[in-house]
Amino acid sequence: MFVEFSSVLRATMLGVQLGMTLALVAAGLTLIFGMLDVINFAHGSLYMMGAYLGVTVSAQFGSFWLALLIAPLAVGVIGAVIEVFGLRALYGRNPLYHILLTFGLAVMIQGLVVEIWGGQSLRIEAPASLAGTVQLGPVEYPVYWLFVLAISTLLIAAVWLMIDRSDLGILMRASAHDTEMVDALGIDVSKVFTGVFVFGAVLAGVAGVLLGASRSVNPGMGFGVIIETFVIVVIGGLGSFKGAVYAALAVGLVTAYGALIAPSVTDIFLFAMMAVVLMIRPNGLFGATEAA
Amino acid sequence: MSDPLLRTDSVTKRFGKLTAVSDVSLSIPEGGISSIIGPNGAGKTTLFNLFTGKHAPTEGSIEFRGEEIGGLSPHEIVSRGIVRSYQITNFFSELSALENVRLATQADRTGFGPDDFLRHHASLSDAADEAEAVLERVGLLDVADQTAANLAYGQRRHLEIGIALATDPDLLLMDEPTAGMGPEQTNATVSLIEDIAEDATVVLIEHDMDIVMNVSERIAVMNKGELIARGTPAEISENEAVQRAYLGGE
Amino acid sequence: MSHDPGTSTGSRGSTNRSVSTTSRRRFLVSGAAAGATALAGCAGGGGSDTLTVGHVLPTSGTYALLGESIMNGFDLYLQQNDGQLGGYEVETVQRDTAGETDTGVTITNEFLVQEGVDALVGPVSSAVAIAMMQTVQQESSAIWLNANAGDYRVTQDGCMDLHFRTSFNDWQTSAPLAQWVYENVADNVVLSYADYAFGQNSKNFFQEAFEEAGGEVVGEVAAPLGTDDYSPFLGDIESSGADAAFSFFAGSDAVNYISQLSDFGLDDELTQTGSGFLLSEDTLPAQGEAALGKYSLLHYTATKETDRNQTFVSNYSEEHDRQPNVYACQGYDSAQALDIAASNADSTDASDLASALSGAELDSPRGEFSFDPDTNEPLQSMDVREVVQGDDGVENEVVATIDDIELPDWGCSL
Amino acid sequence: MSELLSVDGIDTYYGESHVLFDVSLSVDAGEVVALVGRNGAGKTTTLRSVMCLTPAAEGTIEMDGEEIQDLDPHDVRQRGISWVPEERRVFGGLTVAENLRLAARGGEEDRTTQIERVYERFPRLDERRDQHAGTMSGGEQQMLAIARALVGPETDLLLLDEPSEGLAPQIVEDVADIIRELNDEGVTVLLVEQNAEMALGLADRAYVIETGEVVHESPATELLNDREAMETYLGVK
Amino acid sequence: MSLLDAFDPRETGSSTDGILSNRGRFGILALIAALAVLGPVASAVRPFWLYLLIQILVFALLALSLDFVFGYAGLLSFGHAAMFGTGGYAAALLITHVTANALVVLPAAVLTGVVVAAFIGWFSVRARGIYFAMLTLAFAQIFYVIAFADLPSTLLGVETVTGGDNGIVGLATLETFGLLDLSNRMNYYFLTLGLVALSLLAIVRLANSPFGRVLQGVRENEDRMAFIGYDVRRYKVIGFAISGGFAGLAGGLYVPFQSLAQPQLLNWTLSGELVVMLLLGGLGTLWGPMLGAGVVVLLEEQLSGFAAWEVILGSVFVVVVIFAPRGIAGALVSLWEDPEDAIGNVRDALANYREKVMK
Repeated sequence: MFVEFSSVLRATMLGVQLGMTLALVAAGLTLIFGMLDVINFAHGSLYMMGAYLGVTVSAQFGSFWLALLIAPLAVGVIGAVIEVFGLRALYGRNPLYHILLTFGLAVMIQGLVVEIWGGQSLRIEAPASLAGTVQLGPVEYPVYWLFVLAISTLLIAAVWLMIDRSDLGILMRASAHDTEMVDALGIDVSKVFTGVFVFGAVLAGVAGVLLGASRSVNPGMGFGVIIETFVIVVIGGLGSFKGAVYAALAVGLVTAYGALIAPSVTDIFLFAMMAVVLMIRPNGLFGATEAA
Repeated sequence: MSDPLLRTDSVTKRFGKLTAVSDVSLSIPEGGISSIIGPNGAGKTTLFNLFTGKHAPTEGSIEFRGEEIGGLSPHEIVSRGIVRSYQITNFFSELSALENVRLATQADRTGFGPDDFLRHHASLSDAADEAEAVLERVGLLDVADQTAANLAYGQRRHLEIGIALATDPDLLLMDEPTAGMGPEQTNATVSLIEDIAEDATVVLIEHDMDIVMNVSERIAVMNKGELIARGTPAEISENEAVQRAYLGGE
Repeated sequence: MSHDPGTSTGSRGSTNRSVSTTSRRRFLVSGAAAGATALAGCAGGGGSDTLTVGHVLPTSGTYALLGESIMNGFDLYLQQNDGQLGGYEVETVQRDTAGETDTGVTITNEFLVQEGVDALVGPVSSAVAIAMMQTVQQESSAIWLNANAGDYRVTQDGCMDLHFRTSFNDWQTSAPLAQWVYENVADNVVLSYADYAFGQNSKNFFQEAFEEAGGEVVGEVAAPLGTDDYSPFLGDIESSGADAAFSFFAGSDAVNYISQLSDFGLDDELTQTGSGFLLSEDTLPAQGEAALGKYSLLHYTATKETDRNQTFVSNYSEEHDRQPNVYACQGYDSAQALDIAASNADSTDASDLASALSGAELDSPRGEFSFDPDTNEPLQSMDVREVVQGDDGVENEVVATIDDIELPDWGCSL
Repeated sequence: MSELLSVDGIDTYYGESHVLFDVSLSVDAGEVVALVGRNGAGKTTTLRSVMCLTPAAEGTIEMDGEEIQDLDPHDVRQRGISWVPEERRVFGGLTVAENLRLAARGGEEDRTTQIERVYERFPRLDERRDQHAGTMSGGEQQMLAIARALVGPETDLLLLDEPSEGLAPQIVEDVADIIRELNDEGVTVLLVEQNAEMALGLADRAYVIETGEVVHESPATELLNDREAMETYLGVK
Repeated sequence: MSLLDAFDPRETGSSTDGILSNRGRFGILALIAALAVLGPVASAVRPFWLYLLIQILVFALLALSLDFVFGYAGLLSFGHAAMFGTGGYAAALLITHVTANALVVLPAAVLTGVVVAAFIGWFSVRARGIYFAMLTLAFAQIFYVIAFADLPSTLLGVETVTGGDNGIVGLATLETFGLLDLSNRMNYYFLTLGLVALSLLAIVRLANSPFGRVLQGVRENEDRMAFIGYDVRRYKVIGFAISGGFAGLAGGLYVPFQSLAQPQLLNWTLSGELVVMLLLGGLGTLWGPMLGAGVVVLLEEQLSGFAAWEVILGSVFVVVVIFAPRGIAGALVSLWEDPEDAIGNVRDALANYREKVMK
């Protein structure tokens, strides 16, 4: 099939944007997994809460920017509640039980969303200052989408730097490696867990607000994003932020190009990609390999 | 001299940049006890891992009874008669001692025939009998029904040996079987090893030089992945390179 | 899983049709919905002086709004008639299908076997409707008022005397627009649609009619159900060079499609038209100004200025504090149809009700319509609407009404 | 000398498995105390219980006269107890500097001071600030593990688990020297060793633990010279 | 030989040795007997209950099949819907195009489950733990997409094979050479009950067979199993395939019963729900997950009478996992063993929760 250059360009931009926003969602999932082996089915719900709270805040105050600030913080609070009152009770048990807990939470949150906001699709009003399109070579591209692309890439870069350079990043990497040792060094790891969980929730919340103004906001989006992020986290290697970013980019691009080539089976490409990666590297791209 | 039981020819194993085993050629004749000694990190355990299929050699060949086994999968190597016991206890901690051993005696009695799916495992009575015999041999018959995780340290080490023994090996590779044992236990273990060597070839990795010197017929010394000496206990204790490796720094 | 117009799937790709994961079976013995007089259904309902109605509708998940609107409409009619239809006291039972096929079948079974309902109202989803056909036929114990599911195959494959569409079929919401588009908008179109049964049907019907009218289809773009980002598809639409587009998307797909079409500035280049669900009351608030100037076809429009409709709108708004939508109208008409059937038949027997309703005329808020005696499909006129700026946000304005539409019979002859 | 650590009658379990039976021992300020015994005797578990990593089910543990057995490990560290685990457990993916930074506490200045202080003591680490810990030799990793235990809150009591394990004889000497120096500077040490000769050579007093029970307590030299005890308990001939 | 012995003729009585204690086996036989009586009774009181019971049985069978690999052999399958769904589709296709004879349809469903599971298993056993789980999930989703997009029809160039999103509808009832009228729901109930009981028997038997023991060893210590001579991957693939056969049977029973095969049967949400059933019921106990399946099916039916029923359902999962660490089965066992201490247990659980949360 002949695909025009402009289509490829457009798909590439979408792919990168998708990749970066998905990386925002996946970051928390993979960090939490690295530290706690928690398979968090409720993580998608945090992303969804970001979008819904964004809808409410932006409608209430008429400001997208305020929503972008407040909603993720509120999602962070929700994340804290989930970690402290839910997950924490399960630490030390077979991590499989986290599935039951977080699955239950995801079902609960979905129910609550329908109760509070109803079942119909909503949308966050994008700021007027970002309305319109710009001409990028052969492609006319919405300013807001460029904004999402830029801001999510910046955020990911900032998180990358933070994990790579800052004390907090050192702590996070060390905790992913050996939590007990971190605890014995005098650091309250349960606070680290909460912190990282909240951090992941905030990032997911940011993604929710950002995408909530370019896509519809609906009660299915929580479960909708979860499989995709699982795929990302697994391809990247559980616990590896770096891996998650690369994998998210790959998933974003495959999704976008798949829509050009064979839309109805794009998901097959995704899953096949994951299967191939795991068959070559059974612990994902950057996953810890078992010591010999 | 008859053909050796196990022969390596220039075996090398690299992990990335690290060369764990470098150009090792040695042969182990059938029967008796051979020991491999060397400081920590000398590559002894890696060599065992190459023999048992945990790793494939990067270069070189490993022959067992004249047949290449380098790179075969672990179960294929076990079926040829090579088995190892571990330095760290590595068993089925939730199962009983008997069940631990029985899994091993069962191995060559089960396959994928209809019977293996349909009958009760306990009906493999000869496997169970044999497992009991093994437990008796390693001195654990009276704790046969205890969960492995609850066994005392010395018992665990003997169970570890028992599991390996239960596969009825021709060549038994034992990684520090007496580590951490008291003198009585050590003596019991040494006699067990000598007993095993009656009808199988044993290769020991051992730190306790007394044991090595007493039981071994042949000793190979490794340092930094290389084979630096081979010989009888008497030859080895005289060897200067060995002295250096043990006393000299890194 | 096919969802009808108005349904929306939340998320991208085909990984997650299901909105609510845990809803294989739902079971809801409810009191009547707000304001209704009917009491909870219980075992042994359906005696000779009561008429038991079973709502096979979603009340949770993304389809909740549709299911609830249908029930609200139904209850409004019931309330206006003192809880009676055709002189019978009405008992309603309702179960939540969550829009899932499997659950729909289970509930249908339950209603027919257990509750002994005299009438089924629902479902929302065509997949559920198609899956229900066999059970309804087998039991033959209730009349089926199909209050939303529009797949023509219910008539083509089922052709059941018990089945009455109080709503529409997918031919009606697409084909009749073709002539109008050809005459008023453009002689060439690109077709874009959600790639599932309903979208495919709508596309095919429109294409057939458009080509028959003399127009040319210059491109075709199928996006998976639940697509979040349409930009790869928008490129194909743009490069088709068409002057107009006809689309079938619904729910969150419609929101995403319309707003992204506008984000990318494509609506400057072509005129967007579509089936009514592309631009309906449940999507317009989220679509906002992106929807302006786009045309769609539907059998009911809340802003339609007929007395019958204005009365309905004010009654409904009073009761539910919001404007009725097309689903509410379909629910309302389902009650009305049952009223007519029961009073004409003077019986609660399913086949009596069905023969009494065959060919009957309804004075609906959408306008008068009758059931085609051959297919029990509604013979109704369709409104072409344009999205305009209203007092509170954007709204549909009827710009044309297409009357005397001849429906295909799909080989069904009752 | 004043009693710094007092372990009184603790019983510890791993899940169902009972590992320590009524273990009591004490460490006075300024001492080096060796805890020796065979593999699996319960030495490591004793340290883990002191650190509250595997909390004791029964009995009390006092540090400076205050009970600590119900604390969390990070609180135990705040009380001045520092743990150098078996197999060192340095963070292999982190650089030397990052390993130390993680353990350091207080404001930027305090932390820098703490870290520079250990760099002075371990010039070898200073040279390797930016090297990933996982790529260093065993001896260097051991140094890093000890250094890491010394930054952060003031270390009054150092728990050392098998510091000689897997090290070449010469390196073992180096480690022993470090322990001696630290003790001279006032750090109290509770040393768990498989290598009894090394441990007893360093220690003032020694406890022997066997299958979860303390079976012997004496000055270190006394035990070292008691050939029979050495052979019975430790298999040293 | 008594019926009890049929389960396990040479039970040694050691707790680590058998998958079910004698009491457990007796309990299960009693339950099956009770279900045999309950069917007709339920049907007499409320005909729909029979329908519900059949659904519960089918999902209990599915949960059982998953627990055999997930709980017993430690293979975390997140893709069991694939075998259930393909078994169901196989049944639907046979009924539509070939025959509705149960003696053909059900074995074909089993076979489909086995083949699909062997295929998925062969690829997936290379990875372990959660990676294995994600691979099974990925393959299952591929089957879902294939059914939803009706890829076979594109490949074969026919109008429809899987029926796309609508699925295959209007299936005829199973028949059995006229021996048993399966359009009669009571007969279908007994057929299902019988097959579920037989499957349970077979799986308990398998669990206690030499093969089952090897699987247990693999769960405990996969590497060591290889080093005492077992071809671990092969055992895992075969174990997975066997489990898939039972899942396929569940699909083959369910689809003709609902007279509907649709893509949702293959979706990950069903797999996820199954895992929830296992954890809720009690992993690795075989009977616990079956109970869990019943509880989930019933909860979904009953709870939705409340307005915010999803919130309630989710809360039930959360509360169970926090306060009943070993699932419903664990709670029942401890209640059975020490009924007097039930309140004490609750108090302990609460105290434990408080301590962990406050920490």
